[in-house]
Amino acid sequence: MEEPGTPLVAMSRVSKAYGGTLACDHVDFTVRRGEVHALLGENGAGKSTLMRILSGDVTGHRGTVEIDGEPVVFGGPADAQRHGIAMIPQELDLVPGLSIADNIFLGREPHTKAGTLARQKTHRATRELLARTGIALDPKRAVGELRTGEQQLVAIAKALALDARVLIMDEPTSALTGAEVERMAEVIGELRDAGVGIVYISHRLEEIGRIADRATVLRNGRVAAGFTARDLTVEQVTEAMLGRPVQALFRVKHGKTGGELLRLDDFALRPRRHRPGRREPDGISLTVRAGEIVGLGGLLGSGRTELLETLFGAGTPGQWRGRVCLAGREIRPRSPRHAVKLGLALVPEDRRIAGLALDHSVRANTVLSVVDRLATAGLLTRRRENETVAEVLRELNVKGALADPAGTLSGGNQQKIVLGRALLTEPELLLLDEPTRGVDVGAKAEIYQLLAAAAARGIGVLLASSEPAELVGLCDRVVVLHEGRGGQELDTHDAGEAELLAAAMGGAATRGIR
Amino acid sequence: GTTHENSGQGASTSAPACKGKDGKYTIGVSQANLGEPYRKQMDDDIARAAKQYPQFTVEFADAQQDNAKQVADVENFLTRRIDLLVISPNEATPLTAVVKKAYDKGIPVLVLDRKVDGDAYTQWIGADNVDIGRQAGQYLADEILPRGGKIAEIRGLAGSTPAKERQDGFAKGIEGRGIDIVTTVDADWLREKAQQQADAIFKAHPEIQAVYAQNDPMAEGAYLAAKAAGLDQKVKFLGIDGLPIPPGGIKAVEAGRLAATFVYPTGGREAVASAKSILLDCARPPKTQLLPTQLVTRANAAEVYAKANR
Amino acid sequence: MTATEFLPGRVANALFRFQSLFGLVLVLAAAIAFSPSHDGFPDFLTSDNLFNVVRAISEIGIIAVGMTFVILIGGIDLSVGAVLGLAAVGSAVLLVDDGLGVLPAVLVVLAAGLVFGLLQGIASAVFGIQAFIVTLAGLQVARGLARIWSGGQGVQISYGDGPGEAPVAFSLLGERTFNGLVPIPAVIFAVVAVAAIAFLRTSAFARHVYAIGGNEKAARLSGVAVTRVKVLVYGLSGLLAALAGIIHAGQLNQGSPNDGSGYELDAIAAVVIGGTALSGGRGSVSGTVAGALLLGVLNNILALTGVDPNVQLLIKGLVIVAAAGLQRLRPVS
Amino acid sequence: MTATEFLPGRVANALFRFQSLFGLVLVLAAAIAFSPSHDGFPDFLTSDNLFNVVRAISEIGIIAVGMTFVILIGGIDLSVGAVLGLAAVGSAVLLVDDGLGVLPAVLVVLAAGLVFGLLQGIASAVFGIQAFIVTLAGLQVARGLARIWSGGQGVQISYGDGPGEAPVAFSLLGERTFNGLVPIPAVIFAVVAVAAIAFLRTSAFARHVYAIGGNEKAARLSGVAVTRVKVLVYGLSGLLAALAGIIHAGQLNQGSPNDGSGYELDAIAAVVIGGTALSGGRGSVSGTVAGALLLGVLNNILALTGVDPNVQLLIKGLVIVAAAGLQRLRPVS
Ligand SMILES: Nc1ncnc2c1ncn2[C@@H]1O[C@H](COP(=O)(O)OP(=O)(O)OP(=O)(O)O)[C@@H](O)[C@H]1O
Ligand SMILES: Nc1ncnc2c1ncn2[C@@H]1O[C@H](COP(=O)(O)OP(=O)(O)OP(=O)(O)O)[C@@H](O)[C@H]1O
Ligand SMILES: [Mg+2]
Ligand SMILES: [Mg+2]
Repeated sequence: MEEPGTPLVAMSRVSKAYGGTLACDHVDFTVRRGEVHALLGENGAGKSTLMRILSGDVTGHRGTVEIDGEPVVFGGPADAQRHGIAMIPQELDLVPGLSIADNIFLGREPHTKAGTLARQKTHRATRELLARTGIALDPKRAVGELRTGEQQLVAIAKALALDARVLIMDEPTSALTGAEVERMAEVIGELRDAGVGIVYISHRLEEIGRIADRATVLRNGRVAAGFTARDLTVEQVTEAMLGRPVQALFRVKHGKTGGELLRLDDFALRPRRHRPGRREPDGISLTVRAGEIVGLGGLLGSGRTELLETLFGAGTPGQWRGRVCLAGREIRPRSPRHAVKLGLALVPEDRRIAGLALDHSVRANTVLSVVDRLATAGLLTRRRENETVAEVLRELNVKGALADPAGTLSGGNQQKIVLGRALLTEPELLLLDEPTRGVDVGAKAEIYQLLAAAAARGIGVLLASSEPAELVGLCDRVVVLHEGRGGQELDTHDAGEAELLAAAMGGAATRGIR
Repeated sequence: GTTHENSGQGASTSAPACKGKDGKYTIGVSQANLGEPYRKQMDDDIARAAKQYPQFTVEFADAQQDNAKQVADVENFLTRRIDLLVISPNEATPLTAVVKKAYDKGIPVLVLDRKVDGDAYTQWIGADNVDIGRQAGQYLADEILPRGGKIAEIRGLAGSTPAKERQDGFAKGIEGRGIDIVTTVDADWLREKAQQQADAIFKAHPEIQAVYAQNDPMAEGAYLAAKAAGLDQKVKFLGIDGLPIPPGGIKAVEAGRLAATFVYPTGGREAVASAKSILLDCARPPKTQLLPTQLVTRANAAEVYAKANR
Repeated sequence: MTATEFLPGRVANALFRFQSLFGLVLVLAAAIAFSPSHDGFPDFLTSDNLFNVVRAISEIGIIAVGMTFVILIGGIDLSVGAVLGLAAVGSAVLLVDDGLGVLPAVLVVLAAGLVFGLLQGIASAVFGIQAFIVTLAGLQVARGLARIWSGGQGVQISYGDGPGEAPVAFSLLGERTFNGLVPIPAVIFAVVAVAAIAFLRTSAFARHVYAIGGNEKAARLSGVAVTRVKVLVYGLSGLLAALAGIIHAGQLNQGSPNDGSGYELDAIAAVVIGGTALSGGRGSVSGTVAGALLLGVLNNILALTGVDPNVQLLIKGLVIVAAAGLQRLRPVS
Repeated sequence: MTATEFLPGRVANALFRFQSLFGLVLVLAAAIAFSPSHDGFPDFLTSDNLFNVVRAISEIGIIAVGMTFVILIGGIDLSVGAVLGLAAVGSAVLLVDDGLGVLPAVLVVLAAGLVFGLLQGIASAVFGIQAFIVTLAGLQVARGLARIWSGGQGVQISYGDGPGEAPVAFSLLGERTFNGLVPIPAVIFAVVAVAAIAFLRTSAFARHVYAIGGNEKAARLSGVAVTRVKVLVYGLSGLLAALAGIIHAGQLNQGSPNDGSGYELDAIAAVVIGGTALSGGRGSVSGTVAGALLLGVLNNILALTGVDPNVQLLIKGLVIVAAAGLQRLRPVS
């Protein structure tokens, strides 16, 4: 499949600086027709920046970009799209208020002869596009009500709609579970055969070998290595990414756990007002012991997030059924504040929507949960604050200064801040929703160690994840949810990813994937 | 309010103020607001009258209906050491202190239209709102509804002094004449508001025979509403102010839209005249100069208008 | 974050439109109940009165339509009331003093309003100055211009074909039509509203408006000309304010520089009561029309019943909050 | 997305504080340059005049401090001007008609303002009605109450210890202090401002305020009592508006129900010129103070140079936009 002639895209000696940081530093990068080129690197390596330059989103860079050997300069995304370049941005940028169809054709709305919008046409086209990505959704539904995973598929459909010659996918699978990833791989295959050049960014290294033809690794904005993806091992890439090998990504499970901390008996929520697109808990039983890490598995939309949100007092208001006990006492958090008082902490699913004030400093974001405690007579001293935060940054080994706006940190480091803030409240029970979404393998390893340490300190952890490897590698037990109901429970000492996927699918197969 | 043993009195015997015929003088005019035609007219009258005296330069300030701003306006005039202050207070009490301050500094102060408390000013020039209200009432009772009847009253801005005085006076005027005010609404002196209010009035009380509006713009607004309701011939409209300008009440009476209006003189010309006698002639004008009002009907409208613009 | 972010778009919108209508229905019911009546028939329901209501709101309504667009993109326009005054003065001066014909005069005034709006749009969209402050300043500028242009006094419009008289055609704006029933301003308002509703439903431009209000970055990444759309929207708002000003002049037979003050707040109230979120991205002109009608009916019935003016203020305030409260399902700005 | 989103916080903030000062410095320079002068000394710089400036802005300034908190949480409070009027009336009535002592009267009025604010806070934070509309209605309600309470007329305050006379102590608010140099209102404003600055810098509550403005959902999930904080902030705004109203009454020896109208817009302008983003989460009281001073100096110099009042409107509008333009680096709401 090596093909002579000029490559489809040739970026040479591209550099981009943000203030002090060199996001990209003399990067050479090419994409050929009909190939999938994986772009790898730790958080903050410059992957997104490089691709946002190619897609016209970021400007003011140095170096040259050539399409079919023709040098081009893009004023904005529209320019790039005219040259057949489409990008699925990392932070899914969709308009919540608009329908799926409107989102997909935003900026390029098909007209009738009368000059009005051609509804039927767009809806038909939308259905076809969604079908290609493997979901069936009503084109008229508002995107805001979709699950993050579904939104990701819509974003993919939106990119497909451009019939691009170059398709850039920035962590398209970060919110998808096994099944959807499979489907994605097929779509990518079709596109590749159609001669499209694809750039594929992901932190799920195990996908790479299956999906990509070539891989380029960035480190600190520079090209660190190139592989042909076929003969690529996770260890190799990891080492290339981090500059050092990662020993033991996952934790060793000692199995020593304390007494029962959290217990759900046939727990269900009757929402006061039904929120479409929500899969509220509907009969879930599980337990978490002190010092134990319990995973929540399941397909897209199986109700993991809702369970965690509800337990934390942040879910849909409504009636509780069944029992929820913390350390033997029955609890019913009225609000997140109440939940925190009870000794719970939540790391929400979408750090940009629910986790951080992006243009506030790392300091402000980190101490937020404990300013009350730090204060004496309601007043804080900067010193007290700085010491606290500095300690967190040190422990979690965050790359970023106290005063940097959180928005300028890389995904992994942002995630660590949210986690650090949760740990500051010294919770008994830690609720984690997709804690490593978009986090690089190095940071992942560190986060896993943090969680292991937390567990070792006797904290109970309930962790929802869409990444089978994570569930199996990190958790003592995994509870698989289907449509808000507690399903099978797997002991990860003997069960592996295969069983997990089977359990999830099996449960779904009986009811059909929604 | 408090009456001051006015220390300023001596000072204001125009000793420092008067530099005689060949002096140069800056006159500061502090106007309560420029939103009401009447007050804009006052400024214009002053400006026009002052043209005759090359010695005078007049500067205007607009307090935008804000007592505090008007205090600041006067303070600023003091900073700039004006030779004479003409002020038409937004309200009496709030301006009293600062006017006294100016007066005590030896600056002659001419207070127009609305008095300040006490007597720390050189001269007050104005008409009597209560009296005008009373005259309006009497005219209505005598000429328009001699056998009594039902009317509506449209008030100016609630909480403003003239609105109250013109209401009280009117009440006196119609006392015991069998005239029944079936409804009273506020229209903030504005034609647009009056039109909308009157729309509703004519609906709720089609039997109404006359409308007393506390100023001409509101009377005109009510007239437009009546016209829309086809009642413009049946209902009679009374206004107040009678400004001698095209959009003013006199023209409206001449055109037959209003039955009558009552000239509420701005005192602009008189103020300049007093300024002349104080500054140029070193004379000492009387403490108060009460301006006569005048009834304007279709009969005399044209001539009143001409006279006012002569 | 509130529940409705999760209602399917159509249902939600239907529900909202119902909501804003709901408030209107309540107020209407109250109006009929409390209206004084002659020979058993409530004054409120007489055709004359109903047309008074719509005439009274047509100016606010027309402004509110433009305001809806502005608020949909997450902006705000405080200058509309002053622009109305400026346009009223402009029409009067051009017709009377400068002796222009009706059509040229109207076109000049509309153009002026458009340009004024575009300039504000440029200041806020291109130079990134907060719309609130830009249009607050715009308010003062327009007011100042109006006073200077008019010489500070209202410019009286008398009709005829002599010098200093306006063409009789213009007086139509003060008249009623359809055998003396419907006031012309109401007709114009209806036309504007219907056009805007259709436009918002069917045009691509409207999609861009919603997109900018919903997620500006996403709109930009999708190739929407964000800046241009914003500028045009402010232009539209200025244009409609000018149109309302022309009607205002026709209604009152004069252009007075101080007219229209405070209209911006009524217009915004109508938009919000109509269920448009000040945070942008969600809302409809139909809701705004309902909101404007609600305000009009409220003013009318309070005047009909002759409640004490000060008490009227209280009642109005509380009703407005209550009406807006019916919108609480939608995202809070 | 704007450049500074990515400047390190400290640098950015320093820069911003500099910015808002920058505008002030420019206007000051202009003031000195254009000021008329007597015997070679610019009138603007005379101590008397400078004190007039600070006194003139004290009330707006105090209101603007509260407004800063409200805007930091992403809200807005349009009722402050009317609450000022209500408080002025209240002080006058309680002192004169009800013959209360100064302290009780002041406390009652402050409490009333606080409660009024809290109620608005509850309506917007608890019931999720948009703050703009809640406080717009609040404006009307406060105005109505003021007119009813005052009987529709300004209530005059005369001093003495007879019946119907207010304790002389209250007249202090009209006085100057520090051997006749500094006006008391300015002193009060200074105290309020300094306290607020310190509070915003050092209190845990302030951290919550910023967090809510920055990302409300994140704040809630971090255990911040979002609703309570919001309600309290509106309460604070009402309290400070009442304080300004008391001063207002003392300054003018009268409580007029119509006073303070439009003050809310001046206050908001001061806050925005001071570099606080209407979108919330970023800003400072020090900036607001600078903004208020800028407006005060601008008004003063325009008056001193005796520019035509209508032209003044134009100039003010343009300067305000320009001053706000100096803030364009910060995130645009
Ligand atoms: N808008 C911005 N302003 C300032 N710095 C930025 C900006 N965007 C990115 N950076 C910095 O540039 C570097 C590269 O960021 P980029 O998002 O490209 O990394 P990435 O490889 O995509 O990381 P991740 O895997 O977490 O997505 C990081 O140090 C980041 O902090
Ligand atoms: N952008 C968003 N804004 C607000 N809420 C969202 C958003 N995306 C998803 N949600 C809500 O979060 C809930 C969980 O969605 P999510 O994407 O977590 O599904 P999932 O994690 O793939 O499946 P699961 O329910 O098992 O977590 C959904 O009910 C949805 O309503
Ligand atoms: Mg990235
Ligand atoms: Mg989830």
